[in-house]
Amino acid sequence: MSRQSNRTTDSKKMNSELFTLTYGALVTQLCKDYENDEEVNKQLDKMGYNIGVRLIEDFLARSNIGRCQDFRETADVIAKVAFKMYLGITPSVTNWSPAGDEFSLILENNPLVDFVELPDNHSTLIYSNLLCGVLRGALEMVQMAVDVRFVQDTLRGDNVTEIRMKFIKRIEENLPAGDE
Amino acid sequence: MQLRMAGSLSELPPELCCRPMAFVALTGLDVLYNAVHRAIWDAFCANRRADRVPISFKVLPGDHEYPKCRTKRTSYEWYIPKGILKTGWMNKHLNLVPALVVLFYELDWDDPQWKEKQSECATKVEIVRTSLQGRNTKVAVVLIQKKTPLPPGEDLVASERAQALCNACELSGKSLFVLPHTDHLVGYIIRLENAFYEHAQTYYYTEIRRVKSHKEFLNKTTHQLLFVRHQFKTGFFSELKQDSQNALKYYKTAYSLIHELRAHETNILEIKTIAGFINYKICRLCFQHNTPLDAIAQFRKHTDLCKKKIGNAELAFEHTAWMSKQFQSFGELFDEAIKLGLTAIQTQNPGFYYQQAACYSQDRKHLAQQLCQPGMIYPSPDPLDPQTGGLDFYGQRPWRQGHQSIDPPNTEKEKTGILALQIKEREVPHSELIIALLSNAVAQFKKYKCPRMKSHLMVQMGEEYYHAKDYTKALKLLDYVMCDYRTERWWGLLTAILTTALRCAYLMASVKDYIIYCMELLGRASTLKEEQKSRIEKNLNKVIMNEVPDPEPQCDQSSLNAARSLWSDCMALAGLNELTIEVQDYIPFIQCKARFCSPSFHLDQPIQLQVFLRTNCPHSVSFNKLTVSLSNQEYNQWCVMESSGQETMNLLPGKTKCYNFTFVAKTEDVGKKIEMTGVEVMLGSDHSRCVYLGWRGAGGDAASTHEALQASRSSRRCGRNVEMQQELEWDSLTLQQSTMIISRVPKISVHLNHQPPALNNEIYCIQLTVQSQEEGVAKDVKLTTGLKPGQDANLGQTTHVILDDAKVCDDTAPALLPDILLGDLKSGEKLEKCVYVRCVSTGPRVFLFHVAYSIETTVEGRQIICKCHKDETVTVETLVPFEVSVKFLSTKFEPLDQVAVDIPFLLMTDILSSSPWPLLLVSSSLQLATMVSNTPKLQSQLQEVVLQSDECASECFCLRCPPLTNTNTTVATGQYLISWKRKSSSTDSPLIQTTVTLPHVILESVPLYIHADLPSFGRVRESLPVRYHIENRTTLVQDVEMTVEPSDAFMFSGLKQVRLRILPGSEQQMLYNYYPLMAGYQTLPQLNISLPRCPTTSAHTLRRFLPQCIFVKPQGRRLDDASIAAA
Amino acid sequence: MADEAPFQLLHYELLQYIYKAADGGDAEQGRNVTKLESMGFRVGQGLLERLTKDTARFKDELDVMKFICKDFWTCVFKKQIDNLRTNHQGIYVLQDNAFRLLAQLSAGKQYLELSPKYLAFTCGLVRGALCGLGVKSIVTAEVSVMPACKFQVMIQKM
Amino acid sequence: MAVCIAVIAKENYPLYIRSVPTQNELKFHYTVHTSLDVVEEKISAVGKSLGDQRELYLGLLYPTEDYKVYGYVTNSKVKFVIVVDSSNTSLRDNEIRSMFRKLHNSFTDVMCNPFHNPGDPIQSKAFDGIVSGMMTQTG
Repeated sequence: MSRQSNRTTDSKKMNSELFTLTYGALVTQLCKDYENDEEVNKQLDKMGYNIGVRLIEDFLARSNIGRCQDFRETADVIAKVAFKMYLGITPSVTNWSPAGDEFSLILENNPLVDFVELPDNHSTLIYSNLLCGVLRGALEMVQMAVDVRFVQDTLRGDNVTEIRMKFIKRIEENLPAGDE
Repeated sequence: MQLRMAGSLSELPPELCCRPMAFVALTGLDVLYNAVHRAIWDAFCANRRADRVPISFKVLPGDHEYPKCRTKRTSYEWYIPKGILKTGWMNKHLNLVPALVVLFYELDWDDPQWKEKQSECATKVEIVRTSLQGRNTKVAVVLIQKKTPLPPGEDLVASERAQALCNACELSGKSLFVLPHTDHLVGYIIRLENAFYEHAQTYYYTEIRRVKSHKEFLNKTTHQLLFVRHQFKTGFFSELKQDSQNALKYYKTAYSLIHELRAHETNILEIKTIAGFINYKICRLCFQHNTPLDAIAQFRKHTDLCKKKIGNAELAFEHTAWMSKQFQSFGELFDEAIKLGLTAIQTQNPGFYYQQAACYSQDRKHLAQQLCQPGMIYPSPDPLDPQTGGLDFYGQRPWRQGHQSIDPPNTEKEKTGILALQIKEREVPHSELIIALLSNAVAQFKKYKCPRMKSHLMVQMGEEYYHAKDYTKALKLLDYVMCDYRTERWWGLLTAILTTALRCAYLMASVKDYIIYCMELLGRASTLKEEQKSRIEKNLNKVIMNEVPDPEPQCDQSSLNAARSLWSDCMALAGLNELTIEVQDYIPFIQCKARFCSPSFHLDQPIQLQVFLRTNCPHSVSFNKLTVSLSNQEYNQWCVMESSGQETMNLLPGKTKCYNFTFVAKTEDVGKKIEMTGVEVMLGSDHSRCVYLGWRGAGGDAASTHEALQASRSSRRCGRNVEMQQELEWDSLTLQQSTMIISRVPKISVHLNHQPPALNNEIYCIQLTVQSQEEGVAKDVKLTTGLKPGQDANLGQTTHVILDDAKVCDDTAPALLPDILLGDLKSGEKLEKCVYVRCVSTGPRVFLFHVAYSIETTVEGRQIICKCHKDETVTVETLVPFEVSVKFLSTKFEPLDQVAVDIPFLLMTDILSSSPWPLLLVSSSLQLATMVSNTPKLQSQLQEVVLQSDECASECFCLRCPPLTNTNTTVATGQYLISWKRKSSSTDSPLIQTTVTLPHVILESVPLYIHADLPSFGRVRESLPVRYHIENRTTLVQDVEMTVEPSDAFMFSGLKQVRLRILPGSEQQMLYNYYPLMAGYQTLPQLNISLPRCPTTSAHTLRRFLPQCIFVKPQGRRLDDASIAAA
Repeated sequence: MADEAPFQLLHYELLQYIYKAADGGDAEQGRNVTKLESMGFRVGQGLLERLTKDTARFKDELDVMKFICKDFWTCVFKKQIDNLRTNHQGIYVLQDNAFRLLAQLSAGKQYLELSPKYLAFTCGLVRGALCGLGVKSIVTAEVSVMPACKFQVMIQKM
Repeated sequence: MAVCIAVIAKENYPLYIRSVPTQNELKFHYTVHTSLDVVEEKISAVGKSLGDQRELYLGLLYPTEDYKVYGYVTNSKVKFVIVVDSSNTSLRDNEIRSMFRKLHNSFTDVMCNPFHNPGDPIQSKAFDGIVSGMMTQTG
């Protein structure tokens, strides 16, 4: 008998769920292992960073995108290409600082938190903090030091999720990349 | 009669429930005194099985008065019916008004007084006829005759007289029967009754027609009641006619008609009652027709239509009683049908109807409690006693019969009537009814595998018993279901049941039950609110303090006082103030988990055991004693903890307490398991009441395993929030119910010193050093050493072990030396032994060195003697020390495949060492069998030779094989003996003799032995004398032809060709003078020899022993030297 | 294919994290494997719940295993199990000839002893999914030649 | 429409029970619990009987005088039970189905919440929301 018929399995979609769930398992494991949320957030950021520095290779390889001219272009690439490619969403880029060195990514929906409901005893947990790490790591590989942090999170009742990115400086080629 | 009417308006009358059968009256039978008649009667009544026609017979006197038939009214003008169905009607047609009256009369055709008898019979018929005035009832006559009749037509007298009789009695021929009273009575009877049945059917047929005929006179406005009545009657008659199909049809129309009636306060009861009747009939018939779904559908419709028809609110209980009855009787019909072969299913079985019936009965009870105030006086005259004697119509109020108009009846009468009914209702044993229905339902649900439904109903039964104040029964049921809900983890339900149970326990002052229920209601499974819990806890403490607890809320006041006195009694009761409760299978308010701190302890370690206790109830719990019992009771004394003096041990809510016990194992328990058999916590004290809570094994309870499983998967953080952390820790605490006692760790070192591999046959020395690190003296140290048991069996034969002091290590030595006493070892003392092993075969072996001793130590201040032992094993490979190879060579060092008799040859031996260690070859020797040495004395050429590994030692012996008497071609050479030892081994260590048997050789005899004497070298241009010896080895004279071939390396002088004769055994010599011409290795001129006498032997074989070439030195001149150099 | 990369990297980070946590003795290693396994278990449960939301109820154990080999595997690794064998006594062997999570490990002996790390999570996934379908089991995995991989499922009768 | 909605664990203990506050909660607990008899029976029927017994929706479990009880089982053997007032005749079978679907979807999300421990009682605002929606909205 063939069950295939009555099962609709969109492998791509499932995969994203696999990712989401695995990430969930990671976060809860960290929550078990660490004393408080702050440490968990740190750890998430660190892991994100490690992923970022590797992911950028894959990214540059698959999206043949050259050097960005300025931070604005970078922002667009991140939002329109990178997020689309890896999370299947396209956050909007807003709230540019007058100096043009700081902007926000607004995520209407964040696949990482699809099913998550935070228990009350995790008030200070930044569940998706991995993303910050990823962005930081990836950009560092293209000689951009940035500061990334969550300023709004639907998980904590805000009606959107907002990631704030601030450009710090260009990294000279010869500098060793990152702390890892 | 009276009671049935009043007590149970909801009851279904028997005349409704029975199966209607044609009613036939038999007259003229004297069943008392007339044996013949009696026999006939019996034949009618006896075994009326399904195969007999459905008739109910009655014997009536000939002059019986049948119910008068009212004069038929010609018109229904002005006629207002007083009710739907008369109470008497059904009974009348079942038992009073026959369909057929049969007159029995004894008369034979040839009776002498025929005339008289005929007229007498006619008058009897007449009497019956008159009393049935106006009815359609038929009359038949049966003549009881002594003679067997002739076949019809033959007896002319008979037929003629029969005709006459019919005329006399105005009977049709069909109604006259003859019953010959002979031996085949039953046969005749059956034929008769079939005939009667036909008559009956026609009768009921006409009845139906009659009733129908009224229809045209009726009008919709005033006669709705009659429509119903008539439909019912036709239905009923059809049943009597056994025409169930039509009966069903009529009943159905009747049913729909009755719901068209305008229902109001005064007639609603009547409508419901009749509706109930008709519904009953319909359902019954549907089941009978095997259409259960129709039955169910009809019943649903019925209940849906009626459940809102409550009628007088003050008598609401009546309605529920009625509803209950409806469900019950349907359940019974259903059940009956199943007994007759219908198959029911889980979701559609009688149980549901019994359950619903019970439900309505419960409502009835509650309504009764609300509506029927106690202490009212029963009114007189009794309004429920209809002066008219009996009730005319079903479902009417006795005090206002036939009152059909909408306008309200006499309010005063109404009041008293209602009051009377209410008072009567109070006398009804509601609980009994409910319980009976419930237990019916339980039986059904059991049958249709609905365990949960069953438990639910049992709970209801329990509660009902509680209301009926039968607490023992109540608890029996509740206890039974409790564990179901516990194992299925339905805490809400469990708590509900426990609460009821607790009330029972309180009301019957059953201390143990009371405590048990309290414990669980305080436990973590209980869903009670905090304040309820703290109330219960207070009560529990009171009971433990041997005081009377406060009553449970919602206990009915009436029984409280009784309870109080019961309690004070049992508190006063001295003695049985001690009770033990096995709490494991509950979810008690104290949790217990115990564990040994390790799955095994060494004998000299104190055994540590922890008991964790925890409570979830609102206030702290104090207890006075904690004991753990173990599989070996001797240890129990160490596992007791008692509160010292005043202050008790106590548990704070939500906090885990850990109690530690330690004790020392007994020496004899080494290798044994110690198991916890139980843990006990004692609440209260001797001077109040002692309650022992007992856990089997290492604790845990009905819920703990599941909790542990959940905890193991939980993602909750350890260490974040203290309260939660405790929780988690508790749940993930694992029990360790048993521990192993293992022997003390030895404090000695066993070192082995040896040089592997062992060499085959050598006496291999393993040096054993035992040193004690004990503080005390290691007493009677024993060594067991040798081949480790359990290896390849034949290793046992090929391994021999001795200890140093023993001398020889021959094949008698065993493979394993057990329990060699080595005395005592002081602290730090060292002991050395050499174990010698001789391995006769090669390959790996495991050797065991087992050193055992006993020592005194103190654990926890207790002196104990521990046996310790240390095992060392070592695997030793055994190799052959060297390979010996032997070859035979000619004196010219050419390899020989055979040796010639009496001609010297060389034996060369090579000893190739394969030992990693240098070997000392002390000596070697030959033991010759047939051979003899060619040299005066053989002595070893390799004495004291040291062979490094892979080195080879060779020696060479010159031998000769003397001529043999026997003529076998191969001969044994002999043996080669090598005595050797390791270079490293001490001088006094014994030598090892290795004997190599030398190979046999093939022997040949040669006819002629030719050999030559010549100098070891020649010199160019100097003469070189060569003397050839030719020996004749044959027994014949031999002619020998010799020629010397010319060679350009030599010139020579002497006979170039010669022919000579040699006598047997003698020798000839030929001298030649060779003159070398060139230097270097030169082939000598070839000597050709032939023996004409024995042509087989070729020149070649004869030439074998001659040298072929010789080294020629150049001349000793300078320029010649140069020339040589040049050359 | 879209979001394969992040998962691969995340999984890799998972390993790094768990194993960096403590490079203790074998006991420690064992505990780490268990940790990974139980994380996989949880994920497997979740996935299964979603995956079987619209499917008919399962007929029997074999039906369940087929599902794991086809649908479940396809959804997680975008390929079916290449070979399913059973002894009909509750032991099943699922073979994946090109196991995705081993893909980034280059072949060669020196990586073989690393493979337990890389398989623990997936063993958990499978066990979780099976448990979700009411089949209690023990799942182990072994690699003979990269990147082929055998998962052995031992059903535990209750 | 629904007067009581329950989620029952594979091992048949309640993970979630909500009933309309107006009526006696305990009674619903019993109703749901007893309905499990039928659920079990229907589940065990799979494979035995021919025809497609394998739908997740189990249909009407049994009618009582005043309630209709419907059942549904997920492939992970978690059961959903919905109790409806039998007076509520307007309710069609496919409406019940869609209620169960909603419930199942929401339940699946709960199962995927990393902070939820499968087998523990369901504590989820989202799920609560769905359930209350079904209990208030008039069908």
